[in-house]
Amino acid sequence: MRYLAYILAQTGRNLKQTWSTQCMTLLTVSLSVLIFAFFFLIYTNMLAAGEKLGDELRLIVYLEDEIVPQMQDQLERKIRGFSDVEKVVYVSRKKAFDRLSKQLDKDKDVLDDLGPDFLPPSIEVYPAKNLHTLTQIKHFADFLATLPQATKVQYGHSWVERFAYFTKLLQIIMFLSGGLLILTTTFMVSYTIRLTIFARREELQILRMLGATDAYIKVPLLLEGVMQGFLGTGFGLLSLYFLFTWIRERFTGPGFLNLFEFSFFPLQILVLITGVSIIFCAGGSLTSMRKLLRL
Amino acid sequence: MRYLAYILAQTGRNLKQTWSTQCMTLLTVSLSVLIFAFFFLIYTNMLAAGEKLGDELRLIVYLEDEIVPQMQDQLERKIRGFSDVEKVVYVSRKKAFDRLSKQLDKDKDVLDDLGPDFLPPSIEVYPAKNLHTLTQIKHFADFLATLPQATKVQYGHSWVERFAYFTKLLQIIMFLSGGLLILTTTFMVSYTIRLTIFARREELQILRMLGATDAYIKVPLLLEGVMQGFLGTGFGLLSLYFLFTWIRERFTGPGFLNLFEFSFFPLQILVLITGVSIIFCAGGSLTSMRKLLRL
Amino acid sequence: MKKTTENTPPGEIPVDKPFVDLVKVSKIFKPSITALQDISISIARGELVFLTGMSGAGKTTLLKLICCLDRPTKGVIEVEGKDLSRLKPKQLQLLRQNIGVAYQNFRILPDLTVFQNISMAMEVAYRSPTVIRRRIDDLLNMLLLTDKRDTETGKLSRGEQQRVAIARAAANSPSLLLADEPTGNLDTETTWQVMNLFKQLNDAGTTIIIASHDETIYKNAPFRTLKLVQGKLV
Amino acid sequence: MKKTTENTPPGEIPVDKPFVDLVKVSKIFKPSITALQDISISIARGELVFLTGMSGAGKTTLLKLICCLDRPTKGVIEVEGKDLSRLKPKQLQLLRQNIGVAYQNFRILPDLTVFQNISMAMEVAYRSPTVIRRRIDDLLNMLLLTDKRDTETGKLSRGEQQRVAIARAAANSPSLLLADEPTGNLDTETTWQVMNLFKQLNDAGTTIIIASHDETIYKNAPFRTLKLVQGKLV
Ligand SMILES: Nc1ncnc2c1ncn2[C@@H]1O[C@H](COP(=O)(O)OP(=O)(O)OP(=O)(O)O)[C@@H](O)[C@H]1O
Ligand SMILES: Nc1ncnc2c1ncn2[C@@H]1O[C@H](COP(=O)(O)OP(=O)(O)OP(=O)(O)O)[C@@H](O)[C@H]1O
Ligand SMILES: [Mg+2]
Ligand SMILES: [Mg+2]
Repeated sequence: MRYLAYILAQTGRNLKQTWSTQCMTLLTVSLSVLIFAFFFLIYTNMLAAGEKLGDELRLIVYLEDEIVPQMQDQLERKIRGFSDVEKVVYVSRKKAFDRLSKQLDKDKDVLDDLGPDFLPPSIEVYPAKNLHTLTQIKHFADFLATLPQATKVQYGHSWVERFAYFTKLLQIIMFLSGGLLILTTTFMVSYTIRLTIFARREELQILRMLGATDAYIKVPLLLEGVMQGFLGTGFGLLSLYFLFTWIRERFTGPGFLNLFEFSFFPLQILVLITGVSIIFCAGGSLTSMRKLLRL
Repeated sequence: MRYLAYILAQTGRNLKQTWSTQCMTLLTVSLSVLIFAFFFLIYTNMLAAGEKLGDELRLIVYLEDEIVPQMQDQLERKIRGFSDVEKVVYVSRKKAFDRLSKQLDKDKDVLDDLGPDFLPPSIEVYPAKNLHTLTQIKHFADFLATLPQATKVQYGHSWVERFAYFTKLLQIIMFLSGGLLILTTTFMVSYTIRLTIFARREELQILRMLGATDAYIKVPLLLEGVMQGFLGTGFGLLSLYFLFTWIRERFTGPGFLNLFEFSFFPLQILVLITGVSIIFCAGGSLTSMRKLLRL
Repeated sequence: MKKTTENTPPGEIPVDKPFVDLVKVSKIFKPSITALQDISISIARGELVFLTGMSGAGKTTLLKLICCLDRPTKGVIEVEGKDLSRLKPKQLQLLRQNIGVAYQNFRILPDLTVFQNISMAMEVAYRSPTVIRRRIDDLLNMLLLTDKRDTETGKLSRGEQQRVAIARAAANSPSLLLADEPTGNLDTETTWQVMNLFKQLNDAGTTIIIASHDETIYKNAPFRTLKLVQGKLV
Repeated sequence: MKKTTENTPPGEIPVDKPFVDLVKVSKIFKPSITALQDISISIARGELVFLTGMSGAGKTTLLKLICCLDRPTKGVIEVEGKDLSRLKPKQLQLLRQNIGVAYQNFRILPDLTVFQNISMAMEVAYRSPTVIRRRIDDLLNMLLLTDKRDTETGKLSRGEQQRVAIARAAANSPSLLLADEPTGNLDTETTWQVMNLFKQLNDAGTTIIIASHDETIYKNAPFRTLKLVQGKLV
């Protein structure tokens, strides 16, 4: 009982005596968590946004002639067998003609002379909306061209290519930045902890000399580390949340919200970030201290 | 002469004695510069890429009837008067027909019956490639619809909207991350410098007591700060350059390069970053020291 | 756990066995500074011993070896019958709680008050707050420091700091007390106050080793005096 | 600039004007510790003065005021005829180069060698490297520290550190030398070596103030002794 009381008292006293450095370390942790989590949030939302952006993509396979429903099913199966596909729509001559006339709107009378058969039938393939398949679109198009009856495959060639590269680049950038940030924040936090512990080496050494048990020295440091990790992450994530709501309120119109379901982390991720941060801070304190206490 | 020699000797000795902290501080500065510059680089390239991505955008203003060249010029002037525009192309009925027949390719014989006049003439407007105008595209389209002779304005409505929002979002994100990073790195570097100077307060105080002149104490610290800023930024930017070339070599196909002229900072920016970093490190050292030396 | 923080009952070790026993102890600092050479000393339970010698003779080094802040290059040191080189960390920590040391360079924390500095030593041994308060007030009273109780030690005069270091060493009523140059910064009057404290502790059974160059305190005293000359006992 | 780093020629100030002059100096520490009260002392050029008094009497505080490490609450202090409170930073720095102080808590850097610690004081005054080397070797020789020349001071015994502090204070052959408890950690033999150094410097014209509680060094000496009792001169 008294044991616990002393350790808690010791922790409290430490915090009180070193509050300014504690605050600075807390700020460091908070900022680190903030930029890391900010990045992570952008990354996850960006991926989702990238998918949405690919919605419009479809490949049109022009066919030699109308095909029977049985054949349609067979083709669809073949296509689905090659790649993950969201939707496959068969467009008959008639349907194609209707569309064109709708497009031409007022001028649709020009089509009257042609009759509904002048446009070729086609299959429209909507590939699955993930970046992986997007980047393989060319490959996919080549495959579609080999289908029986296919005469030509049309798709927003250059646009798709650009989009694919763009999203790929985004992915790489996010990945690298993420890595860089993790590295940097990890280093910064551990360096900061090392320095602050180092500033207290005299105190720790004296405790050692006075015969303080390992627990007496380490538990307060551990508690301190846990608190720093917890509070630091807490502040960091909280600021992120405010930033997030601010962005959402300030910058999203109806079309925007529609496009990006700009969403915050789920609880699990929050807990995970906090946990890792706590482990990191507490572990950092203990390992820094170990170096100082070789007595 | 001896004055200078002593100050240089003093600087050298300081560096030798505190090399481990110096290295850590250097690493901190390097990492800070690295992530900041990395971000900045991405930001500038992203803006360029965003522009490129907007290349394909055009607004088609369908006209009631063919117009004479004089009228074309007048319309173009009107359009340019409203907004920054890259290119305005007049497409006559004939030209539109030629295009369509080219598009239909093999099936172009279907058009033979129609005669070259069945498509309406149009003006194609390519807006200037900057994000600002992209977000105003809808507004622009509304204006175009009010032009004399205009019957309808067509453009990749939903795609443009999405792209505009996407780039706007990117811009916001980059802006916020940039701000956050500047804040964070600034704080980290200054905190680190503060801590390392603080670790040497005994030495500085003793120098003070021994009657060292201001120059004798400050010049070595200033030189140290300048060196840290210079080397730190140097390493940071160098790593960034390697990262940059690695990304470029590793991830860019021909289409990629084509799309993004993924380019490194120009010299001026490099010098600017280094300069700011040096000022920051040296200034940080001096202000931290000032607090310690109130004797 | 609490047992060893109190004086071990005399029955545990044979009374005739020395309380502190050094056998052929040498300490050589790298690269080749022989601070101590073949020192053999036996100090009985309850003894008060003076350790003298010129500056640099090895007094501090010897005390550091006894309180296990450093390890001898050669030789065996036994305290309370335990070989110091064989102690487990836990045992070592408990032993240290039972040895009070007034370091020559004090090793007190300048940011803490006198009270906090002394109570640190007692809290480490999990003494109760009331015991701590009473004991510290007693000690401060004896060492003429009562009015400095709540002053940060960094603001004290050197002699006052020295007495804080001594008070901390004596706080736990240790069974062994090592005082390294305890009166180096003290005037004659204060010196006698400190010596009184030591005698009082000694009367209560504490074994005391005092390293000092101050002849006035050991010259006519009825205690054994060990003299070190360049690391050798003479 | 270099002028003031050397001893000022005696002609500059009238010989009868005191070299160190304190007029009604008081020092009160917050909140209400009166460390010094109405102290008036005149010390002539070339004098050697002992300052004694109990622990906490105010000796260190007085010396700190003279070397301008602290400012008096009341009163005027003049050194070399200059009012300390009116000095510009630059003048103050030059004056400090000309006052050698051996602090009671040494203030030497434990990571630097003996040589580096002492040369620091001389480099600050821009002495030439050869002068520095010769002077330091002389001093170390006199203070029996020659074999510790390149040892880090953190590894020295306390008495050795004390002598390093004294050597540093004497290094620039200052016109005023303040020594605070210079023999607190020294045995009789080493004490006399240190006193010899002081006498030698004094013979060369250095004004010296020694704060000490060690009666043996000032009892039968032919020098003036000032005694402080609770911040007052008696
Ligand atoms: N860590 C160390 N490394 C190298 N030499 C050391 C170390 N510690 C002590 N010494 C040397 O060992 C010798 C004995 O030192 P010690 O501190 O025991 O002397 P001392 O008797 O306590 O002297 P003093 O009366 O001056 O305190 C000295 O010459 C000292 O320089
Ligand atoms: N910064 C300070 N704040 C508060 N009180 C102080 C401060 N410095 C000194 N004192 C007090 O002023 C008094 C005189 O201190 P001083 O250090 O001058 O004593 P001293 O004569 O040098 O004693 P010693 O012989 O122990 O070194 C002491 O009671 C001390 O506690
Ligand atoms: Mg010693
Ligand atoms: Mg003093």
